[in-house]
Amino acid sequence: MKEIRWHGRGGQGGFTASRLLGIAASVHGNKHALAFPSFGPERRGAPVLAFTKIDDTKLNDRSEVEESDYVVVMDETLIDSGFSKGIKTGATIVINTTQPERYRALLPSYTIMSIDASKIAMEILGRHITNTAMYGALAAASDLVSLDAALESIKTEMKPAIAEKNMRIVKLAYETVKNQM
Amino acid sequence: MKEIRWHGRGGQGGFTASRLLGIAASVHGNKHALAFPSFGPERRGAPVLAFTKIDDTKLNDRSEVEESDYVVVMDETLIDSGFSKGIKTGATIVINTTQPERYRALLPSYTIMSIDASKIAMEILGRHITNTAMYGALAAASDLVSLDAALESIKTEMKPAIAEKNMRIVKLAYETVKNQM
Amino acid sequence: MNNMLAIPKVNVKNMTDKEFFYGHKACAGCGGSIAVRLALKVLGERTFAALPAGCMSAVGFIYPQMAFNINALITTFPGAASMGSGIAVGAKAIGLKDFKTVVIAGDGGTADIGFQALSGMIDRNDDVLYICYDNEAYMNTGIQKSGLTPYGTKTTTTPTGKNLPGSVTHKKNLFEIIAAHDIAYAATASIGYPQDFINKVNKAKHTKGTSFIHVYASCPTGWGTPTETSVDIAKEAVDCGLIFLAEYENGEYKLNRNPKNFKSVNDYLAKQGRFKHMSDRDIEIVSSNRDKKWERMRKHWLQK
Amino acid sequence: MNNMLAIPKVNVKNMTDKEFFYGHKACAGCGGSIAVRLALKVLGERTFAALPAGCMSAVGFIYPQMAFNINALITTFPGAASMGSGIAVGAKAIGLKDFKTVVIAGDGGTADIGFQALSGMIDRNDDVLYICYDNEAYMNTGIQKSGLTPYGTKTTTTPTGKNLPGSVTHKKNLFEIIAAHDIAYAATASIGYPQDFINKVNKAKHTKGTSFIHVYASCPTGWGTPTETSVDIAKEAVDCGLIFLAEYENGEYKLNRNPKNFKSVNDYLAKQGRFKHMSDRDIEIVSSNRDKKWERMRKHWLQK
Amino acid sequence: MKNNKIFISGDEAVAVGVKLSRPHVIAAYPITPQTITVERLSDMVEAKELDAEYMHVESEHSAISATMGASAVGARTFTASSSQGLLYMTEGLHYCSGGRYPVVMMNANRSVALPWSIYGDQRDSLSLLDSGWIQVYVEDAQEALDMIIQAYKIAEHKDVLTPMMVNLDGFILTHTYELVDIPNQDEVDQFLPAFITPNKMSFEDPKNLGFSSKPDDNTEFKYQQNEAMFNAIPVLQDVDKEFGSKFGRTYHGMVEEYKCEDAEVVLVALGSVCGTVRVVIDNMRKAGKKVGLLKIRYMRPFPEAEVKALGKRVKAMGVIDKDISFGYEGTVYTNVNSALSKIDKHVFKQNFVGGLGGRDITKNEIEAMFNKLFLGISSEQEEKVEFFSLNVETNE
Amino acid sequence: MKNNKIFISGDEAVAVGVKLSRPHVIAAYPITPQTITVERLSDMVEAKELDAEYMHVESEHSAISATMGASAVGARTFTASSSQGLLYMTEGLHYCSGGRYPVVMMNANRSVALPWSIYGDQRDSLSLLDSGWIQVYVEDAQEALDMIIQAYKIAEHKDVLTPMMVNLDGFILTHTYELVDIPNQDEVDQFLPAFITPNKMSFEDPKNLGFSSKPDDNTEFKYQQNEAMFNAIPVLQDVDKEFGSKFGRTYHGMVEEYKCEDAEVVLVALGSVCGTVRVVIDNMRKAGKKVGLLKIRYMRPFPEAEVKALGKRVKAMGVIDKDISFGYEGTVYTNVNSALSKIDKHVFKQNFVGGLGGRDITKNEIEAMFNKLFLGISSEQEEKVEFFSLNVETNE
Amino acid sequence: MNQPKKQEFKTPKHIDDYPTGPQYTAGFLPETNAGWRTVRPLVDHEACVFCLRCYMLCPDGTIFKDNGKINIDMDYCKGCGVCAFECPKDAITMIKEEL
Amino acid sequence: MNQPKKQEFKTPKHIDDYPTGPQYTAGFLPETNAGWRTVRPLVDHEACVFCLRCYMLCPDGTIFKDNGKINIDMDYCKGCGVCAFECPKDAITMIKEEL
Ligand SMILES: Cc1ncc(C[n+]2csc(CCOP(=O)(O)OP(=O)(O)O)c2C)c(N)n1
Ligand SMILES: Cc1ncc(C[n+]2csc(CCOP(=O)(O)OP(=O)(O)O)c2C)c(N)n1
Ligand code: SF4
Ligand code: SF4
Ligand code: SF4
Ligand code: SF4
Repeated sequence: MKEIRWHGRGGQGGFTASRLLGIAASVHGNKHALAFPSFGPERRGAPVLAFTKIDDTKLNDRSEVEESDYVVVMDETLIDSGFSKGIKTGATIVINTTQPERYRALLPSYTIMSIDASKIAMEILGRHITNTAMYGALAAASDLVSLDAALESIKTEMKPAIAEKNMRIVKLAYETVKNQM
Repeated sequence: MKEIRWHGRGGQGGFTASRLLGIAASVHGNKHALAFPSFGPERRGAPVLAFTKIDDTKLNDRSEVEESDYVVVMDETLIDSGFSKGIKTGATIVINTTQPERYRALLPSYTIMSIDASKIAMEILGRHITNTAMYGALAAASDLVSLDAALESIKTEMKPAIAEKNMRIVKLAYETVKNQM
Repeated sequence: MNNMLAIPKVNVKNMTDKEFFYGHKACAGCGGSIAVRLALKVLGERTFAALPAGCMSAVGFIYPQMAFNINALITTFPGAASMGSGIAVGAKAIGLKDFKTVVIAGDGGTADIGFQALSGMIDRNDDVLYICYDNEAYMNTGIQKSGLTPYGTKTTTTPTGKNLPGSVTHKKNLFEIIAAHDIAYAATASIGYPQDFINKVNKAKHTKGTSFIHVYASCPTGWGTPTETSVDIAKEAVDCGLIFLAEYENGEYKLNRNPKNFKSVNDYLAKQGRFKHMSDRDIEIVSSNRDKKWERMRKHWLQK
Repeated sequence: MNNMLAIPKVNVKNMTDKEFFYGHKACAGCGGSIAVRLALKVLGERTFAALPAGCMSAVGFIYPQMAFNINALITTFPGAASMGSGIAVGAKAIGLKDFKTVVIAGDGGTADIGFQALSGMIDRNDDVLYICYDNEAYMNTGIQKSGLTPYGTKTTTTPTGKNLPGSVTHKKNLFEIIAAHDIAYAATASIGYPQDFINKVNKAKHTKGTSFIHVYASCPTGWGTPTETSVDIAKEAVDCGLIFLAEYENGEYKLNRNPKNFKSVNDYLAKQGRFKHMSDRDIEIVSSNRDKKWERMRKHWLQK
Repeated sequence: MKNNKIFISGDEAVAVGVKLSRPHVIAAYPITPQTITVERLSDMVEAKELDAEYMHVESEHSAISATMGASAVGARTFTASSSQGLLYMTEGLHYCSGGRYPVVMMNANRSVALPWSIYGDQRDSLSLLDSGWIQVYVEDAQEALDMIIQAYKIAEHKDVLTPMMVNLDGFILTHTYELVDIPNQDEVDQFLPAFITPNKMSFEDPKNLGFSSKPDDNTEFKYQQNEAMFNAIPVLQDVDKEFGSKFGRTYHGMVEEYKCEDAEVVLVALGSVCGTVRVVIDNMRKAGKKVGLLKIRYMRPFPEAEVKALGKRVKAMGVIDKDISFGYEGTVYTNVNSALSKIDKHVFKQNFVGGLGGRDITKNEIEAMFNKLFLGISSEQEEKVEFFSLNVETNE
Repeated sequence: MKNNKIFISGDEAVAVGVKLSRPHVIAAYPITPQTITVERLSDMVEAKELDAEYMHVESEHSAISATMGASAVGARTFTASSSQGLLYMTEGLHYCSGGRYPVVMMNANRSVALPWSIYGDQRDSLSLLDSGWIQVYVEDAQEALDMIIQAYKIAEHKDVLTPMMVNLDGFILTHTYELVDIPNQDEVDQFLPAFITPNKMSFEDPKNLGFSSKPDDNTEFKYQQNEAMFNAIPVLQDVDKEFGSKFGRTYHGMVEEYKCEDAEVVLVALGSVCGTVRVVIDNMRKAGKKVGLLKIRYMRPFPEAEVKALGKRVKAMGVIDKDISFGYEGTVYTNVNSALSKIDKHVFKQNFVGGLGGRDITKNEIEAMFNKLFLGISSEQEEKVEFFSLNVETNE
Repeated sequence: MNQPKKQEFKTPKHIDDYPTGPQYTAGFLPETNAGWRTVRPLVDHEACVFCLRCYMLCPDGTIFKDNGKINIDMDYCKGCGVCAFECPKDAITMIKEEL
Repeated sequence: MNQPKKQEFKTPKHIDDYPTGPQYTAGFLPETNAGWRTVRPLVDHEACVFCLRCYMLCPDGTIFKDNGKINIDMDYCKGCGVCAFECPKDAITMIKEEL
């Protein structure tokens, strides 16, 4: 089983990304997936978490995610002192930043991947909504889902009006990260 | 244990009489007593029952009265077809009537005592409230409580303003019935 | 709202001779039962009636004696309006046509514990007529003070004595509060003016959306009045000005009766056991409140 | 009621610089928190605050983070007013003097589920100030329609689409309904007019018996507005006439602002995600209802 | 101690008990058969025999809310309800116990709608066993009065701080008049200290009450609440003893055993029916039958130890339930059985569901119950739930 | 059968189940974590995918009242709630079951204030076991959807006519997204007949409903209500089978046993935690431990026969309770114990109270529970209630 | 007479004789209320002008139109006296109930 | 500054370290809200005329009077921008939050 943890702020769409990943893995990927937010009353702007679990067999275990294989950080200001708790050694962390080196120094026991999701989002959407870029980046940084599945999940979940742009974002982010690797 | 059943109409004071008897027996008579209405939503004017239980020892038994030793009927129109159910053979029935013979014929297995309580009430109270007269009559027709205890119970329960007249009623009713015996 | 002029008038001559509230166990002379009986005669057979706990349900549905000769049910005490709403909405949803839903509740069930549900129903504008028969206390449980108990009333929870004059709060402005919801139709009435009450029920019957009638209905048991005067005392309440007859419609109030002179408040109070204890000072409070109220009503409600 | 002229004025210069609602977890730019914060600054240290479930309690009392820097508690959602009553009555019974009890509740907690308790409290005239911060929906649970949600609003339970225009019911006349109870003091306010709100809280603070303030308080999250415009949008609501500033005192209404011209309703609506979908027809409904409402208010409430 | 006995009903006895306990605030809403209590309290307040604020609330939900509010500033409070009213308070009941407000309530046990019935059974309070209230059931008016006074002392004890419900069978106790000994006010004042709690708002030490707690802490608050309820066991026993030494009456704490020393067969019961069971036991004992009664006084905290101990000694146990949990059995039975499941022995059991909606439970029926239990120990019998007594044939 | 799988949450799955069941009237009041269900239903009504009346009621008491009103004229109804909302409905819950209105409700299991907590435990519905509702607990979103459809068929069955509550663990199920197979509308229409009831008002046969009944008859109505609840047992089994043959999924009726055939030690649990228990069982089985799970699906009617049968076969039983009845033990434990008290054998038992206020129940903890049970069969151990897991030391 | 009439009630013998749930035929009346009366109305048909005021105001609805005459269903009259009190022609008097 | 300040919270080690019931010290703040900000207000004290409008309207009450100057408690400012928007002198600007 793979466990993915998403760091965002209330209202930023981190949970949507966690669900997109679940859709890609299960609807378009023949795997089993669960996606859920960090349960709670967090308000817009407050730091929040979301999770995706992916496995080849039915996911019976509904206890909390304890050890993440992948961590996605939608906004680098969210990396605080308790950040590395519950991340598996050797896990991959995908961060929306232009300064990956800084985090490689800070978090030496993990593989750090970076992407300037804000820039991609501004370019394509004209708005600072980074969740699909981070999603694309994770798809590239992991072998959780294929690019095709990732794109399909956008079509499944979003209204046509916005799906197209987000597919472009996913693709661009995916390629950007693949090129890093 | 002696069980006493009171027949009245909602609002006529039958339950008060049942309590007066309980007070006389327990507070002023060194016995144990329970007094209770026929539980229920009966409206003013509807035929209702009340009960008194009297015993020398603590009255633990709280099940319904099944077999009455004494029955008091505050208004003769209350004697209907089911009336004799639950009355012990040989029990004494005290009826507010001027035609006791009629009931002696109708209810041959009981001792019928009569009193014109309405008349007494009208004379002394100027109102058609017959409960204390019937209470006095029962005291006379039974050896449940002494006349003194009966009179004391009125003092205990009623405001001085009305106690005095009701004591006169009890006394008069008591003597009227004693004279019959 | 329908064109009210087109509604056929109902009166004692032409109303159905069927009885829909019959064989009930209300006290002899119960004013509430007059209100229920007349209302149902106006509303007719295709009516669903919902009654919360209270005297009228307690005396009407004692298995196997079923005194409602139409479709009727008892609701929880706090949920009369919402259960009524459910009936109206449900009947519509299953495709029924040409029917009326009426809720009939006491003053306590309306102004106190059932008030929220009533307010919600008006807010949704569900197609229900809500009738509050007001006997000014919780009668079914033995005459306790409700929100519609007037100042100075002796009830079992507002006793009178050296220290208290009976109820120290005033009668809640139920009608105005309901009207302030901007309800389709609302009215006050009294069983002492039965034809007026019949007219208002008839109007409400033909109103789409929520309507409300607050009908003053005597309770000889709770008021300490002789059974035979039940209608008369309810009339006197109006004649002495403590109860007013009014309507609210199309966003405007209407005062149906606006007498030059009122009958004596003293006389009205003196006839009732529940007011017998009242001091002159308390009677003065009652009268002057009446006058203030009428001043305001006349100022704001009289059609100019 | 006290002599209002004798009440010392409170303003931003002379109000206490203590903060009594601090470190809370409300969304950035929350209008409700402005209302709470200002009200408590006016009421001061000797205040008991009771808040039902809703955003302000949810963000204020997360153990061990206690954002109310005075005595405060959360009440059940339906029982805010009665728990407030209990505090006021209990504090008096144990002999406390010189204190104020305030209930602070959202629009849903006030106009819907807590309405009955509020009505009962006014009826008893308990010495409590009840403040309803109105963000026009159940926000804490994620923007569902409440009784104070205006016509045409998109909420999560009044979606918009081919068949429905958002909420189809109108905003409940909360202020008028409360006033109809003949409450000691009631007022409407908006955080867009903060000094006016401060004045009204100050007046209520010095009122004996129940008082009520209905304060319009923006919610950037539920309304779809930028966080920085929270005060401005609440001002615009007043300026375009959809929200009015008024008082009820000594049995009379008073309209505090009566502008000749209103700002554009369109502009106000267009700025908010919750209204973006509105058709011209629906905007027309909103505007004409506004006009009708003002006509009535001007007719009845303007001091003559 | 001057003898001061008066002939009053259970409802009135409660009112007297409340008066003697000097609450600051009373908030209640009328409902049959509780009303007499609040009517008498109204009278006492009017007459200034009782210096309390009487709040005319508009519903039971508000009654419990108002008492919680008053308790939250340190006032002693009382409320009373029954049946529908108690159910309408449910949210508040949980809230009150979780908030650790030691409100004292009288509940007049009454059947629950639908069908409507104003008569007594115990489905109202027994269906709310999980609401965190201490629940005691009394047998007569004297016990009702005495338990109100004890209730304040128990509920307000610093190790307990948990609300308490004193349950009286509707009509059978609430409306039955009997002789009751009225304790002297001075002695009650000595017995019952002033209400002191850390759990209140004050200007000396401002507090935030009734907060939310995240998964990090919630379990601990619940653990603490459970602990407080168990703390009540020694406290209530001590209070009862102290009450006994002061007023000459004691009620044996969690349970009362009647003729259980050598009993082979016992009935377990709550409230007023215990009296009738005693009478039947006395009769059957005369005929040499070793029968006894376990009167459960407290349903929460539950007398697990006492039930287990008795279970070890007897051969059969019958439980009279004036309630039914539809789709299973009587709730008292379930609770008793759970205790019995923990002893190393099988006790033959039967559940007698009776008194529903006010149906009388007669001496003959109780005798029949005992006989069924004897049958169960002498021959193979199914452990079943029986409705006492149906007036009709069934499909069973 | 076309495969139509979508990735949705438990709340959304319920909404889809409701839509497929074609109710006439929906009345609900928002509360976390139930809201998503009613929001989706609002969307469906708006979009005319669902031809129902959606009532914006002003409270939960009104929600249940409105559904009863609609049911009383023969409409199919739905409501949903959670926690405080469910408690605020309590009076209506009893009223609804006594009135024999087969309302279907979704309850999002959530902790109960005070302290406030929006997180999941099962104290809300478990504290209302006596309210006369059929209660089923589901384990995932698929079961949630399927059980809504089954619920209408069970509740409306002529021998049952009893309301039914479908319980989903708050957040863990309500807010977790997973793949769910959506049944086809036509097939659901074939499976689920129209709602027909003798218990309604109509102009063809006018009725008086919801009356009062005197002691002469009340017991009989309660007997009948209890009988109806027991009638539900065969009905729900049949419905499940029929559902299985139509839709290819079945849930085993009253309980589901997981690897219990040869188990020595079993855990009893409800709802979502069952999944985690399965994982632990699979692991422990690999190490040769004979462990199993009894998933209780229905708490009312209670699976007494199933619990007894299993009790006879195993050596130890642990009960996971996401609730606590203060002053005793977990409610599921009490219910299970009562069943076990009726078999002629002592089973070692432990009560694991966990998940309160949303605390996680981990695989390690579950393994520890199993190990405690093994310990209990190999050595003398007290049968006790343990809070899982406290973050602090205690006085125990 | 268009009022419901007293009907015989068959006491249930078997549990299945009970209705399913608390529901029963509207207007089913196994009991009369005659036993409540201590006085009864006596109509003077000469004096009566058939204004129907008594018919309108009887709390129990027991007065009915009987071919142009007032008649009273004595099974359900409770003897409250409202009819007599309200009659503008004093055409009704209340007399003591006979045994 | 007269606002409550962040205080250290001692995590309970023993069940008795918890308060009895849900009650805790008013105004106790173990957490800051600084982490919520993505932008922060910057005050231009030259432009500021100390009208206190920002002080009055800050939803979080973080602006305080500091010897005749405006100051902001950055532990609790959430960066909503109300102060900047409402300032009649445009004396406050919102700038991107630094790491
Ligand atoms: C929740 C709840 N609380 C209390 C009651 C008890 N109760 C039943 S009827 C009633 C009084 C009804 O008073 P009102 O509504 O004024 O009607 P009336 O009896 O005067 O006709 C009360 C208090 C109840 N049935 N349910
Ligand atoms: C009895 C009950 N029902 C529902 C809820 C869930 N609930 C908590 S807060 C809330 C919404 C509050 O809305 P509002 O009163 O408008 O305040 P806001 O959240 O907008 O500040 C709801 C529905 C509850 N706590 N209790
Ligand atoms: S108590 Fe009053 S309202 Fe109730 S039935 Fe009797 S007269 Fe009518
Ligand atoms: S949702 Fe709205 S009302 Fe609630 S805290 Fe956020 S901004 Fe304030
Ligand atoms: S006495 Fe009363 S009940 Fe009888 S007919 Fe006249 S009004 Fe009707
Ligand atoms: S609003 Fe602007 S000018 Fe006024 S005090 Fe604040 S920063 Fe200064």
